[in-house]
Amino acid sequence: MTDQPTGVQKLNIIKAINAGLRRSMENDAKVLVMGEDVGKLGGVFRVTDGLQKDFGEDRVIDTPLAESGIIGTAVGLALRGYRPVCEIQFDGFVFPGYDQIVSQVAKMHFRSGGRLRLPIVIRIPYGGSIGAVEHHSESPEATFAHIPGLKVVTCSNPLDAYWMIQQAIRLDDPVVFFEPKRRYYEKAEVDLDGEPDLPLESARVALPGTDATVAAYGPMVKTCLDAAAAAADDGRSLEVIDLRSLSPLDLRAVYDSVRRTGRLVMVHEAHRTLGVGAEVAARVTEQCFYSLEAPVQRVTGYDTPYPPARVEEEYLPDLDRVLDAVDRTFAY
Amino acid sequence: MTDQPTGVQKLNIIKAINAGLRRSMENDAKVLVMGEDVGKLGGVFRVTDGLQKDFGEDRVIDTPLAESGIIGTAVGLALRGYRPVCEIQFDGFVFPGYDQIVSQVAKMHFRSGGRLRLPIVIRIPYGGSIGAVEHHSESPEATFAHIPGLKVVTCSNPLDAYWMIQQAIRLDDPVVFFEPKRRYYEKAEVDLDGEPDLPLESARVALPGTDATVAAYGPMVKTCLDAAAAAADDGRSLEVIDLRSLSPLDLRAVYDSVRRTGRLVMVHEAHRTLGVGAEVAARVTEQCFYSLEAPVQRVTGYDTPYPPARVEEEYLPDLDRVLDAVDRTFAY
Amino acid sequence: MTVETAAGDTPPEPELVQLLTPEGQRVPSEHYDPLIADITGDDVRSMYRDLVLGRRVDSEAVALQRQGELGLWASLLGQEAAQVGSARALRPQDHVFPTYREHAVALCRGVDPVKLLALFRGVDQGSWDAVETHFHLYTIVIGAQTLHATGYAMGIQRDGAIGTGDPDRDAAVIAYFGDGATSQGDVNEAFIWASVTNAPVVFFCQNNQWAISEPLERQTRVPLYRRAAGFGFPGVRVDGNDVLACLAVTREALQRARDGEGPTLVEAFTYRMGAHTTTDDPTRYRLNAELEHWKLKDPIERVKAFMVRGDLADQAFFDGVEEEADELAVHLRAACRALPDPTPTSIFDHVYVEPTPDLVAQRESMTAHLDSFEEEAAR
Amino acid sequence: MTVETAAGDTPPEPELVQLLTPEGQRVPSEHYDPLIADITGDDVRSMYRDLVLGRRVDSEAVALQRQGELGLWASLLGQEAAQVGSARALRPQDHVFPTYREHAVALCRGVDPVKLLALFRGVDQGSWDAVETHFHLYTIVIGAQTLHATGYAMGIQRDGAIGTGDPDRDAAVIAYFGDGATSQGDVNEAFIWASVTNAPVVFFCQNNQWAISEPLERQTRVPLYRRAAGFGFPGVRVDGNDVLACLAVTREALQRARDGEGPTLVEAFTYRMGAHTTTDDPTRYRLNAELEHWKLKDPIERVKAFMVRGDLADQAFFDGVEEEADELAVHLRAACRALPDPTPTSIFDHVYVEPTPDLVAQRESMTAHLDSFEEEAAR
Ligand SMILES: Cc1ncc(C[n+]2csc(CCOP(=O)(O)OP(=O)(O)O)c2C)c(N)n1
Ligand SMILES: Cc1ncc(C[n+]2csc(CCOP(=O)(O)OP(=O)(O)O)c2C)c(N)n1
Ligand SMILES: [Mg+2]
Ligand SMILES: [Mg+2]
Repeated sequence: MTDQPTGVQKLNIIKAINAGLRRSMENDAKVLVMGEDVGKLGGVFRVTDGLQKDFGEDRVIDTPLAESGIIGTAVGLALRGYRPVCEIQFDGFVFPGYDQIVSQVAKMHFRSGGRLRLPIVIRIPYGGSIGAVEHHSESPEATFAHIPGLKVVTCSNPLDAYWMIQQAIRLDDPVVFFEPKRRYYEKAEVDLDGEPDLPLESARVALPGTDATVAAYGPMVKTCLDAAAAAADDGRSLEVIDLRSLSPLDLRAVYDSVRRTGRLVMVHEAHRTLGVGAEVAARVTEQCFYSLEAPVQRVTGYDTPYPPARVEEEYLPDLDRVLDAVDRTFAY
Repeated sequence: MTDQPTGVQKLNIIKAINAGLRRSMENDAKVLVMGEDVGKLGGVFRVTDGLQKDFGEDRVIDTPLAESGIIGTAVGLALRGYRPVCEIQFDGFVFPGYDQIVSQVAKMHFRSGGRLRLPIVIRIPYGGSIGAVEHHSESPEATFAHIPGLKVVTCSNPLDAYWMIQQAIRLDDPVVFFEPKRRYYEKAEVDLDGEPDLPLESARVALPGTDATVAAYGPMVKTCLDAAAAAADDGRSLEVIDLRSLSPLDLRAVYDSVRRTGRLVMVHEAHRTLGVGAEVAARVTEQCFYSLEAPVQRVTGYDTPYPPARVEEEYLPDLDRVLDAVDRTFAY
Repeated sequence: MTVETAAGDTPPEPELVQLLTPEGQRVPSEHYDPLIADITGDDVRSMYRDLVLGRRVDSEAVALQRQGELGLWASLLGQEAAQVGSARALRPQDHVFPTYREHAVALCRGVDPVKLLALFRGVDQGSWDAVETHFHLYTIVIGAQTLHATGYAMGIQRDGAIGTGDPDRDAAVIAYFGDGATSQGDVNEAFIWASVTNAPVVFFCQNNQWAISEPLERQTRVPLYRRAAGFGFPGVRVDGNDVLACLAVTREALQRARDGEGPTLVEAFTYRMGAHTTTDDPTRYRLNAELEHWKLKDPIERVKAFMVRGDLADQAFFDGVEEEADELAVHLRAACRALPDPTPTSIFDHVYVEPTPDLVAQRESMTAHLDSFEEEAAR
Repeated sequence: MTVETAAGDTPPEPELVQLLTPEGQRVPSEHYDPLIADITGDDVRSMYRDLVLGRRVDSEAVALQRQGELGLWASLLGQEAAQVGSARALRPQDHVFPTYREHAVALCRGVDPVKLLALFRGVDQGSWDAVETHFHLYTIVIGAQTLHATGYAMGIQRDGAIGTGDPDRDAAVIAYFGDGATSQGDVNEAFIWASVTNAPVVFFCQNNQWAISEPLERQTRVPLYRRAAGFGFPGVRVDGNDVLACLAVTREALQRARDGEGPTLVEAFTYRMGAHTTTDDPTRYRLNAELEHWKLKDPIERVKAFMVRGDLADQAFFDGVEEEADELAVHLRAACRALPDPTPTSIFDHVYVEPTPDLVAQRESMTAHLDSFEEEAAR
């Protein structure tokens, strides 16, 4: 037994995921953590800090430097009954493992007629605004959410981080778990002993409101909440919805909201074309056709490669661009 | 000089692309063809038939069996001034090369501040309905169209095939070139000596019509034309638009059409969620908000892994599902 | 001078491990004979039977494909000895990660060959029970399964199921792949993983000298078994058409793995006698003379000659096996034709462990669409 | 018995190629001495200068990062000899494909170090002219550039620029990568491609013994240079802290490539003296004693000792180089701070050769958005 943190604690997302991993490993001896530098170093963001010390090198595996190998061996470990949690060091480095993820991980359950299960979690710190060099600030979630057989989720705050990682690990489906690295250090109170108040695959109303709906996920939730605060000062009430689950995409709360407000702004860091916002816009228009006062407005990263750090803030959606989009919906 | 076919010929898509490759290789000694089995065998679909015999092993390269290697060495060859045309044997086998495509090929021009160009064409036979085993029937175009820096195009008939492959090779941007393998053997007259009547990146009105708009690309264009013929028998006039270019997405003709018809059905084989149809629906709703009588209807492959061959026809969109969707747009 | 020897001036090739000549003569080997000392006449006869039945499953499947009953078939013709020899080296607790061509291995592991036909018919994507048979799903993406095998072997290590000395407990994994596959990143990463973790896995490469139309020299300029040394584990080249040699070499490699001594690469040097698959036309890229040359090394004929020579079987035995093969063929034909098509809505099953709301909705829309035809037909 | 020797019972390691001891003593070598017979005192002095300036660029960049002027820096500390020795072996027509740490190679190829700073400052992603300098862009995705290098070398072959005997025409490519990179599929695929095509490429692995926090044994259990033999080309291990040995070994390998004799793997055995990057904290995972041990093998000190010992330079020379380094540092500081930020709309440039309508529209919307602030401010 290791020192399992308990009680209500003020944690940032890193510490919350660490606590969630720790609890999962305590509860189930089959849970493994694997990836580059996850051992002694505790990962480049320290998300796995202390786990190797407490659970040993057999359960917290510093792997060779090869992402296809990380995912491919995780498949084998899962077939043997283990529950591997793979860390991909940064968003842009998941692609060497993309083939194993989309052609093997996503399909094994289906191909085997349901006989085989791959309870693998692939953790990916993602998104920008951290002043990094190339390949360290990407938002590739759409390239996973398009693939049947994968679940794709992302947390936006320490409480969700703590519970969602545990829920993802408990699930018998493979889960791609996106972590908003620009929010890693933001803190909140987490009751480590409670129960999650939402299923993994549910969206959450982060802020109720009446005039327009704003949907976002991961790092952009805080941006939208900030925008909502600013809008409130101007007398406009925005409802902010944290999607949390990108596949399956849970839009019930969005439909409800849009049927009340008639206006939706969808925000993400990923490129606009074929980003998650495209699917949200398409579905909301299908489901709320007669309620929409304006077409869904998308506030996203542009359709350019992620730019150099000195210009990334202009590339990324921010409070002003969100409010502009809200204004646009009112211009219809 | 090799035997360059000339005049007006009745060709299928395979022969048309072969003729286009041959002409490109004749015109520019820097054009190379590379991939698995492209040499003596002429590719598993014979698209490169006879090219190695005529242009030699230095220009038509049978590569080792590794897709990342194919794309990665093509990058080097392109930096040296060559224009490699890479063949990926089947859609499902592109993913081992996905990292090189999205992180290297797509970005080199941008990263270098425009100094370096990668005129690489990546040919991918795609789509289903050929009775194949796993990984041989996929439609992964959305995972490329989401990536800035890549152009993504697809042909639906021999004439387009002949010209588009030549235009793609001439372009200084990297192009992912999707070939509709279920239509490979359909024939049409091709004037080999003419000029293309459209830029590579333009959509084409395949059939003018007045009552509703149907947009499709690649293998689904014929399906939609068949549906339009059936609809005409019932007195309903469908306008069918062949998108041809998925990135950049040319929707001018679709907007024009929807502004007249008020109804759009978007058809593709790829999975529905975050398929190209999502982006089309989102953009059309943005641009034609007040013209739309009904939300854009999507007729697509389902959000399941591509199923076994004996049930693929039920998985794939067909004439009936297209007509059903047209009916749905009229129910609004 | 520390420059290693290049391809040109290598030391003489070590002999291919061979225990049976093409003429069926037993080649004595100080090293390998003890590894098959327990093999009785019964064992040889039973291996012969596996070889013949394996070949018959294959030829029957090719015929069924020609008749339109299968969408495709990847023939194992010529590779029976490599498959049966290596498969017979497995213990019940060992695990197999195949490509798409290991039909005779499947047979040895008790997989119903009708299930192989079902896959190539397009009815499903692998309906055998991998957990029960320890024979995992066919993998078509070249090389991907070598990493699964290595990960599985890492799991065996974690379960403490190596190096205990208990012959019923210590387990190993065997990964099958082709000569072409050795060029894939995944296979090389598997070598690295296995080496660094000392995982109990045997990499069994059937070098049939062709990857569709590409000859071996498009994948390597040195013999493949040598690849292993560079990764820090042993490599051995065995006559892949010699079932006894394949048995002995694989037994040794598997035992090393079970004993906790880590991975081995076995290169079974063989030849793809047929087309790559039923859609392939090898006359476009290889000479008939090559095929004729390899016919003389047929993996079944040499066992038969060995058995006749050593009085291990009489004509009645051979006739019996032939008869059994005929019966199997009849059964396969009938069973294949009787395979029911999947129901359309079955495609929504098993995408996830629990169906998602989206998929429930999509299934309903398919059902409504299909029902509309029935309604129309009923009218 | 044909089982290859396993990791345990390998033949004794061949000596590391070393021409200068850590104490600066020249080690004679029958094989390698002729390869550097032309090296004059001037050449040694000039190499010393490269080593010192390379290190100074590095330490200045680390300082600038600390001051918040750079987002990140990947220090080359300890690897100067491997980089300068190999870079000085290049001819003008050769080409370099680096990782993100080859700052001293860049310097030797005439890349303005300010451009290296610009990249790590986040101003651009590589603004040097790869065509002119023959020094390609930094590649951060581990191993990806080894395939580019191999493809480039295949292009050189097709241009007939190998094996002509013309020393100004025959060209080669050098690909840099680390010990960790050897685990990536791409690097192994590059080995295969280069071997099969006999491409004129030198794989130069700076084995600095760490991949961030992971020690060498997480990537391999045998010395890395041995990997090459399994792929059919020579591998050699050189003292990566010995600039002369690196020069000699790389010259030989490049010349083989230019002569049309194919690829070589050079493993430069060295040590990462600093953190992985400025965000890394190596005290979490490695012992200080290791660092202290390697300090004794410093790549610059030994050249200095060699020069003093052989009267190749006096104090004035050393002082002069120091002064030059100081000036370079002053220049770098000023030039780095003066680097203009990119304009926001510049992100739309060079996504494609010609801007697409979508990007034109997105650029316009950004401009309108930015203008709205100015309007607001103006009010
Ligand atoms: C990643 C990937 N690329 C391409 C293919 C297409 N393909 C199927 S089999 C084959 C050749 C395989 O050769 P080898 O590994 O020698 O096995 P063999 O078929 O000879 O048994 C190719 C290229 C594939 N299945 N997977
Ligand atoms: C594909 C990929 N995965 C992970 C990373 C993150 N990463 C950056 S450097 C590094 C270690 C590289 O080690 P090595 O190859 O030895 O080179 P060194 O940094 O020691 O020079 C890692 C894991 C990356 N850049 N690319
Ligand atoms: Mg083969
Ligand atoms: Mg290193």
